[in-house]
Amino acid sequence: MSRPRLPVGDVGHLPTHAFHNRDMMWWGTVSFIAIEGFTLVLTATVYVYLRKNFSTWPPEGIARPDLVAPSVLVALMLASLPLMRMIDRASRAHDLMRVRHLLTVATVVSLAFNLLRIWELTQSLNVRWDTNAYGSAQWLVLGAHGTLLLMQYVETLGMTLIFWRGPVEKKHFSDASDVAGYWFFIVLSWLPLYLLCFWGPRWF
Amino acid sequence: MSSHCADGARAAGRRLLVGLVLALMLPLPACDREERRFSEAPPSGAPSNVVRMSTLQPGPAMMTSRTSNRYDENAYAVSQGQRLYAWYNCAGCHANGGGGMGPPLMDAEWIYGSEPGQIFATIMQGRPNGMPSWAGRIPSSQAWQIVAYVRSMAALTPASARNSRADHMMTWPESQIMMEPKHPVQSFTPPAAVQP
Amino acid sequence: MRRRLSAVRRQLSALLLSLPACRGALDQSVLESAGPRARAVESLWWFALVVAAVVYVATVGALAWAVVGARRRVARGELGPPANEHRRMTLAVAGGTAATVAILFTFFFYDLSVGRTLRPPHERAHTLVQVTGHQWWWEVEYPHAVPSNAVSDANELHIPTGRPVLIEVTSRDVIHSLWIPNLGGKKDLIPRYTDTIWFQADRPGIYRSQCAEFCGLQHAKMALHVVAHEPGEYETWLQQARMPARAPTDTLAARGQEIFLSGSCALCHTIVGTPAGSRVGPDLTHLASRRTIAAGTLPNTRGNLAAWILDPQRIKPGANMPSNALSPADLEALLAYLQSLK
Amino acid sequence: MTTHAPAAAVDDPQDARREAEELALLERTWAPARGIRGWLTTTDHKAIARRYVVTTFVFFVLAGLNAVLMRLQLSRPEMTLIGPDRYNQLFTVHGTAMMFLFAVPVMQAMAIYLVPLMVGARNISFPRLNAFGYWMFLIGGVLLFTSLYVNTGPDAGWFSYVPLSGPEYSAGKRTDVWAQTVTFTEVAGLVAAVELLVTILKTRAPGMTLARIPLYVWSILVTSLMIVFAFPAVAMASTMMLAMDRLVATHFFNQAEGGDPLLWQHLFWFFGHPEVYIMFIPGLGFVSSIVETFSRRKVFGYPVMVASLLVTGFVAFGLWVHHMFATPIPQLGRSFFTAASVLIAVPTGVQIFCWIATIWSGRPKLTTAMLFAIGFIVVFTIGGLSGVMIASVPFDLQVHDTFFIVAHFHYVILGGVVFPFFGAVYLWFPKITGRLLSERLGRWHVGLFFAGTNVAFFPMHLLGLDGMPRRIYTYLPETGWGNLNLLVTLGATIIVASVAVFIVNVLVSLRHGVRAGEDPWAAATLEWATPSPPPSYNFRHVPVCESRAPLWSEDGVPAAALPVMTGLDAHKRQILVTTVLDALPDNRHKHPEDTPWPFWMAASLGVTFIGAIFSPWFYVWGAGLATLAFAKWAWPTGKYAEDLVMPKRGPR
Repeated sequence: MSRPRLPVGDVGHLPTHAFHNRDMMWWGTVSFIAIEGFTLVLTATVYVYLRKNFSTWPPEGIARPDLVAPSVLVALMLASLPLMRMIDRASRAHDLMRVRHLLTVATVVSLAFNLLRIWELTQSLNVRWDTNAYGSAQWLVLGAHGTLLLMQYVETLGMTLIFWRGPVEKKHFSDASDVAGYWFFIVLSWLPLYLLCFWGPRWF
Repeated sequence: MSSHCADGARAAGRRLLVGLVLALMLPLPACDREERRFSEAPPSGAPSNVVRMSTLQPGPAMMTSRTSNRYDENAYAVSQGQRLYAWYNCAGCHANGGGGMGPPLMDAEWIYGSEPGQIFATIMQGRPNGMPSWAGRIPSSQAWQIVAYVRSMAALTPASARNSRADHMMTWPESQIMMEPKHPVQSFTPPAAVQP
Repeated sequence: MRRRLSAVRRQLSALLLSLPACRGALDQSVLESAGPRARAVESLWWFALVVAAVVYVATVGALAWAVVGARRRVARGELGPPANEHRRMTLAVAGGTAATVAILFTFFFYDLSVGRTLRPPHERAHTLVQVTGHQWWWEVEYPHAVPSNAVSDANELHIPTGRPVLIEVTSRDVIHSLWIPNLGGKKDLIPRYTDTIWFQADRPGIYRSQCAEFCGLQHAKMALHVVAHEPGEYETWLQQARMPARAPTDTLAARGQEIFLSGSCALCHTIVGTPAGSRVGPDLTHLASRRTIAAGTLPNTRGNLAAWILDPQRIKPGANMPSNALSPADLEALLAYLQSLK
Repeated sequence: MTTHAPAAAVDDPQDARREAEELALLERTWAPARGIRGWLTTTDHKAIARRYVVTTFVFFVLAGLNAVLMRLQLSRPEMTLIGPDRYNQLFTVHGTAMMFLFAVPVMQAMAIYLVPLMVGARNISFPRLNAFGYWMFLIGGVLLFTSLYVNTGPDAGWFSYVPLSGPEYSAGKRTDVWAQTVTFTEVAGLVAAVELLVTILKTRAPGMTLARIPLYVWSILVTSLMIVFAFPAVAMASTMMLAMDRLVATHFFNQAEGGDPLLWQHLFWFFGHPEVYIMFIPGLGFVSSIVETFSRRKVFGYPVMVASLLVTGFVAFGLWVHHMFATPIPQLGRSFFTAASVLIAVPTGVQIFCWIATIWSGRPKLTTAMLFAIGFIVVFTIGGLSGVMIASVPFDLQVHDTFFIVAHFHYVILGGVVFPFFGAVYLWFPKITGRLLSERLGRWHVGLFFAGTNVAFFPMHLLGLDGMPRRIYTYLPETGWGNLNLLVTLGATIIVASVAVFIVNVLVSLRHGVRAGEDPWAAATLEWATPSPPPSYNFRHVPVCESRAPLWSEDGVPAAALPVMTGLDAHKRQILVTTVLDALPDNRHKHPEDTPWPFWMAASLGVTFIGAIFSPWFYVWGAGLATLAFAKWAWPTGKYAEDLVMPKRGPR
């Protein structure tokens, strides 16, 4: 049994790409942000939960984490946000050269994020993951967010290479705009975690 | 289908097959590691009773007796050894490997030798300056489990059969600290009963 | 209403228990409560069961009625929906939902009232016992202001009837769970956490309990027998339990004691009154007075004890007691000694 | 869109040649390559879903065989068929496989097949991610069962409580296998949830507003949202905490250094409880589809049904502590969790009432699928009622961790997952294969399965009340549990027989089943508006949805014609993206080509996570490998480039 089809419209005139919530990829990115963001919330919950097993935080005999590198990282992150606004605008203007150059800068900045994160883990925390639960909690939060930093680097690098080597289609501009959106998530999600991991040991 | 495609398919098939075979072989070494032998005779081979205090020896070179301990590769035996190590209060003198009244067991220095047979002999016969003889006290199968655990502390047994840590406070041998903390780490005591 | 409910309960209980396997030789059942705590839960259970049965019959009945009715309608050749269908369906669904909510609220408040009766008796007079879980046996201690009067026992929990017993629980290794079905309640034994549970036995008896949280290889053979005595009898038992072990009276038992102390036994077990004082395995001071060995696995007979000492791994594979290669003469002597430990 | 233009129907005979040409073109554009290369590279949601369903079913059978072995060991007291070491592995793998390798994935696999068709899309939203998810799942499942067969099966129970599963008390690599199996399956589950979510939100047929989404698709939407928030908890707890405790000596669960074993329980059950609803909410969706199709009318109370799904999905996150009533947690909290656990019965009850009302006012046909749906109500209600009972703290403390609980959750899972799944197979098998399953064998299947389920699991209630704890490998004869256990074992064999009948039915019907045609049941939803099995491009034209039952003109009456929209380029892979709320056509998304790189990506992550059982360095090497695979995956090939801004640069 096959019923006749009755054409009621034509979609041939519709564009082949769109930005933000009109774009399918954007929804995928948002879904992954929900997953990753919730994972970060959970790491912070674990951190606070383990805190209650200690009378002092950090426990006696362990120095508080250093603030210099982490604060530099946060400052750099905040400073990078205007860059992301620019990438988003240039993408929506389909400005190939501008997106290409801004992405190149972003790749370098993202690399700096990752180097600073490695510095934080090895030099600023003053504790190993296997020293005690305090150390494990610190490494958990920084490690989970660090994994995202690494993914962000790979993503930004890849997008930059595409914009240099081609082929670039119009839809890649919405991908570049998604890179910028994801970047906002990485930076904004780090702010509370930064306060938790580096100021927390001073405040509670 | 063009021959090119068929070739590609064959190549992909071969790759898949090789991968599959490798994947199937991967767990094979698991057999020894995961076996749980609850009652059996201890590892074969007479323990070397001779403790050589000097490297000089008369005559042609003598074979050193090397007793292998199949418990070394058996995760269950190592973990039972760990349990017995605590129960028989080995930690009373050796701490959790870091040493105290007795010598540390986590490092590479062995006064009476690090071969399984030698450690077995050390446990069973006792040694001067405090190490008691446990012969007749500890059944030999348990002694072999302790041997496996003691050797695992010094990283002399396969890593895959060792556990990462026990549920007690940490002890650190100098050599295993990969990253020096800037400040000395002190132990921490959790509240005895966390909640009513 | 109450009486009718209890009559229903009795009949249902008889029905359930008449099923072939519901009656074991052991007292280990939620449905044979022997104390106030278990009784409160048991009545909650019967209430819930009756309500659930009614709800279930109503639901499945409605389903059957719907199927049969609709098929009859179709068979009669009525192609359209029933008259007033929308209003009737709305009413039915709304009514069903309202009934569900009402029933659930009733259940919830009944549950809360039962929950209140389970408050621990900290202020009231009670007996305090400490239970510690081990892989795979129970350490039971009766603390006393005078330390030498404290009693340590294993795999048997002696309690007086008619007064609440407060149990402090913890574990030495992994998580276990204490659950005495006939007396009610369950509490996880978590290492380094101390928690309490209480119950009360109304009648003397032996209630069996088994570890209720998976704890490794021998989780299945980790039973605890709760022995409820009349209060006077309990005091007698306690006095007896406080005594150190009897010195061996004959040469065979004396030889057995020597074997015990010089061999591997003393490395793990305590016998008060002898140099054996290790707390790794169960305290054996009054081993011969216990009903079972190996944590409720075997009746405490001479033959079972011999089998257990020689090859525990055959009886309880993975247990932490090692095999002991004893000569027949030595075994004879050791058994004589152990069996003298009343 | 509501008024049809008086255009000529496309199916006029004079257009037959044009139609054939267009179909051939579409086929060329969308069909996967042939042979093993096609097998590795395809991104067709139907091809992937088919193998996904078959794979999950194989794991179901293997895990079921574990259960049969366990039942043989328990059939008599003090049996010595299987020792404790083996038994612990069997029940742990049984539980882990049924939860992580069957119940959730089979529902997602069915959804991967059905959702794009039901919303009228050409493919799933992220097809490469979809392929990747399947391979991850496959690696995880093969890892678990291979480990079991070489005596490395996890043995700490499917919820792996620390400290038993920690480094000190779980020697060897068994628990690490468990943790990484969870990693693989959670990654697979999460990516499937994302694809389905975006498919439902962005690629619905024009006109399929929120109020016209089929109930089954709603159930998948709710489930996918729940997965997004539930799975991270267990993925983090197992991969980043338990595995790390065991691998690099972190102290999350080591109390001597400030860790806490209760933390594991909180994290696990924060996932584990919603997991129950994640499993059976798609089952509720299946039942809605079956009841609608075979009662010949739309399900009564659509808004209430949708609201019930949403409420269930939301409240499900407030119940996890009722798995922990026996632990030291504050008294007050328990009442809250009791209240939530009791309340969640309401939305499920409402749905059952609505189905009964639907059947009552419809013209029910008792096909095998319908019998499974009825069986679902009859069996699942028992699980639901015992679920309300154990929401009570005092009662739960009497039966927690006993066979009463085992009975309860098997009633819920077999009732809520397996019954609807089998029903769904009978409903959609003709769509998937083009042939109908045998109704005669189907009756045997449903009858035996119903009998087996009740004979196997009802006596367990009594065993639990009689004091039998779960997870014991043997019991003493004096306990008197022997006869009921024998009965349970008998029930298990009946279930085996029914599953055997089902397998025979599938194998026979694949060859000799009655040909189905496009719409054998005269059903209501869009998947029936395309040939069976559907072509690689799903629909020749984008269907337009004008009501909740787009293929019915009124309840149970097939519509005369199907409105469609033309204009997607047949030369290119394009799918129509619509707006989230009203499903208005918005843009034509460029759909990716087939590629083997998701497979290689999964393979490199397979090396990473399996290697990480032994050494943390595999995370470093594996990340490198995975990055390379991902680069190849994401790199544009320039094939079918759309609106090219800059061509590919030649070699310099």
